[in-house]
Amino acid sequence: MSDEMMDEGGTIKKFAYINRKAPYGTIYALESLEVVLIGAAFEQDVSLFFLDDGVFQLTKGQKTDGIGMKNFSPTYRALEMYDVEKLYVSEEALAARGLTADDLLVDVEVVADSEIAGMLDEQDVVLSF
Amino acid sequence: MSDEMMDEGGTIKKFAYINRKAPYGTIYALESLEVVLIGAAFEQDVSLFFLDDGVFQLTKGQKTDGIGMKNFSPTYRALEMYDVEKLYVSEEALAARGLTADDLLVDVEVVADSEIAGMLDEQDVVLSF
Amino acid sequence: MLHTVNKSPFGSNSLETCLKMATSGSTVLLIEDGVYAALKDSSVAETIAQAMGTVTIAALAPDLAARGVADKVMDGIKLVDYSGFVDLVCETDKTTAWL
Amino acid sequence: MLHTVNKSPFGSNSLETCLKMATSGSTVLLIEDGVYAALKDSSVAETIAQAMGTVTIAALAPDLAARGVADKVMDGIKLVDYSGFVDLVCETDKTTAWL
Amino acid sequence: MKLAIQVNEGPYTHQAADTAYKFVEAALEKGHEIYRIFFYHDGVNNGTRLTTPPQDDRNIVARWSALAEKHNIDLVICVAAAQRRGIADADEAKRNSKDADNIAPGFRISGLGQLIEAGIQSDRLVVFGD
Amino acid sequence: MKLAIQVNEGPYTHQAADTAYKFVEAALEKGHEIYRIFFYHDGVNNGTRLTTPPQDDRNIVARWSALAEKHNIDLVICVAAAQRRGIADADEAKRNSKDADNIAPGFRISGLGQLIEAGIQSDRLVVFGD
Repeated sequence: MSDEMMDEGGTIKKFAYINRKAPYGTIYALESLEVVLIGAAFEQDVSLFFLDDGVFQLTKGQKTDGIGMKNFSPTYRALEMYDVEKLYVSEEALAARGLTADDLLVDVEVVADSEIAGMLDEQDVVLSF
Repeated sequence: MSDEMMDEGGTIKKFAYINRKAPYGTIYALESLEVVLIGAAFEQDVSLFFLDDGVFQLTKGQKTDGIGMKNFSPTYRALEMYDVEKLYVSEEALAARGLTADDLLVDVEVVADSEIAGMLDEQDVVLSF
Repeated sequence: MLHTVNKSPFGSNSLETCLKMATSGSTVLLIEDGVYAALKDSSVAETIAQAMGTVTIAALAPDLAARGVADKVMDGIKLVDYSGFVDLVCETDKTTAWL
Repeated sequence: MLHTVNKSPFGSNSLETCLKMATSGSTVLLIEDGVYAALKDSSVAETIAQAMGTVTIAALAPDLAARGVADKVMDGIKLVDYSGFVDLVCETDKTTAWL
Repeated sequence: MKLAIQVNEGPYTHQAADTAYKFVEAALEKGHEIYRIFFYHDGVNNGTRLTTPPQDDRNIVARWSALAEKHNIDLVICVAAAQRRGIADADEAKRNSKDADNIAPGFRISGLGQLIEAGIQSDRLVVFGD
Repeated sequence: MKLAIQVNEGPYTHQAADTAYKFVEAALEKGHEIYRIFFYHDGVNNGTRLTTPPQDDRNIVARWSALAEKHNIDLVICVAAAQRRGIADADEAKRNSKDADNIAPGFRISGLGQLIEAGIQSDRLVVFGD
């Protein structure tokens, strides 16, 4: 199906995924990631933004055995293989939560909110989770 | 069914319903009210607490035609007929929302949060919505 | 850009984050429980008043009416119906939902 | 009384309201996304530290571990597993959920 | 002790159903009685047998059914909430002229009175929701 | 204009499904094209024909089906989200060895690619959620 679609348009749009929710408490983080993975086949210009509690999706050392759910955090490390390489994390969101970039399991760009605001302005399609 | 139940125990417990959510945006307010109505048949000692956005459930003049949903606010006025008469509203919650008791469609007791805290301590069963 | 906010500002941080992300000239449309942010004399009224300096604040009138607060809306807020909501979506280059 | 809080304190007002309603001697158990309130050096750490003067703050350890923050918990927070959660429910006269 | 449980959210979307399950498991291990588990709001969606979660994920619905069978637990789905959300047993399907039902084994559909009654009859009511 | 819609929450529990419906109705009246409505997360629960809402309430599912038929709108339910939550058409039911299906008329089940494709092909994507 995705092949068909790509032949059809050829359009390249800037897709932004806004992640504002923590993992496990709700499914939004996981199902957002599923969209990103499927979306990668469409070869669009993709950026992921982690704002507010969304930064918690990227914390190192998640161990989910105790809650009986699958730890999906390693998938963020695999995004590079899908050519999803633009991951932006809110500097203010990290600071408010007592976290630094060292606490995150993948290389990201830590950016001030004011800068993120400008980057969002440049997008074509914004998906919110 | 309710007759059976009442014969069975004869126990009277203090039931508290905590309403913290606004109406219409989510269904919790409506489905909380449905529990109160059914629960009335059990002749327990019932108190309703309206905290945070829960105070919005009681605003006068709700007109829901435009959103295509049923206006269930008149039911709060009918609670008296079900012998549900203890309605407590957080004073601080009203004030933060720019509301006063005059904005509410039913007679309530406006109470300080500190006092509500003490009243909750006296309850036997607390249902949260 | 059009931003929509559907959460009460008293219970959630969605409005706060939206206002941080809404650049000058954009429009913020309050819908569903988000319309409570339009109330005058509330604890967030000052925040909204300040935001009006750089962005347009709109609110979905049917949602205000449903909640019984249509006559409590602060000055300067643009009221729209669903048709106006569609117009806002089409007039702006894209829509971002702050959930 | 036992109070449970399952929402992140950074996105919702549930913890704030819970702490207003928790009288002296009661226990507040952080579960699910509520465990983020246990983080040291966060913007709510001071609020939690103050609350510890009058109430016991507990957190569900499996939820902390799942979220990768087990080693970032501030001092003075009581850690429990599901079995300890059950004990807290039984030791107190009733449980109130702050959703 | 006699414990009653209320589950307010559907499976997978919110952790409430997971936490409730883990809590119930722990309570049973400690020898407590689970008087009833009442599913309300979107919680009624815990009781559909049509779910097919990914193979490497937990099966929340099947897990409830197995627990109920093993420990003889009363799993009650609120009828009013179920009608709004499309959860039906054979009787409900017939009454509402539906051509199919979707309730999972071990669950039964009943009224809100079952929640109040659980509050009255049990020593503690614990609510899991969102 | 060509508009795509994403609905992330189930019927009744959150207003998202209502707001999305009203928005789509208004857009159609103004002559816009609805390229697709994509149901994700709990939004997949908009597509079950087993709901029986109270007689004095709106029928959210039937309303979508009627709108789709009248205006020939593509109502797509995400297959992965649907499997987790128990929404199945005849094919899905067969593939997953279920004895029943519950999809409502006018809905079809497909992959997440349909969401991305809608984002690419339409002029605007509007998300309704919680």
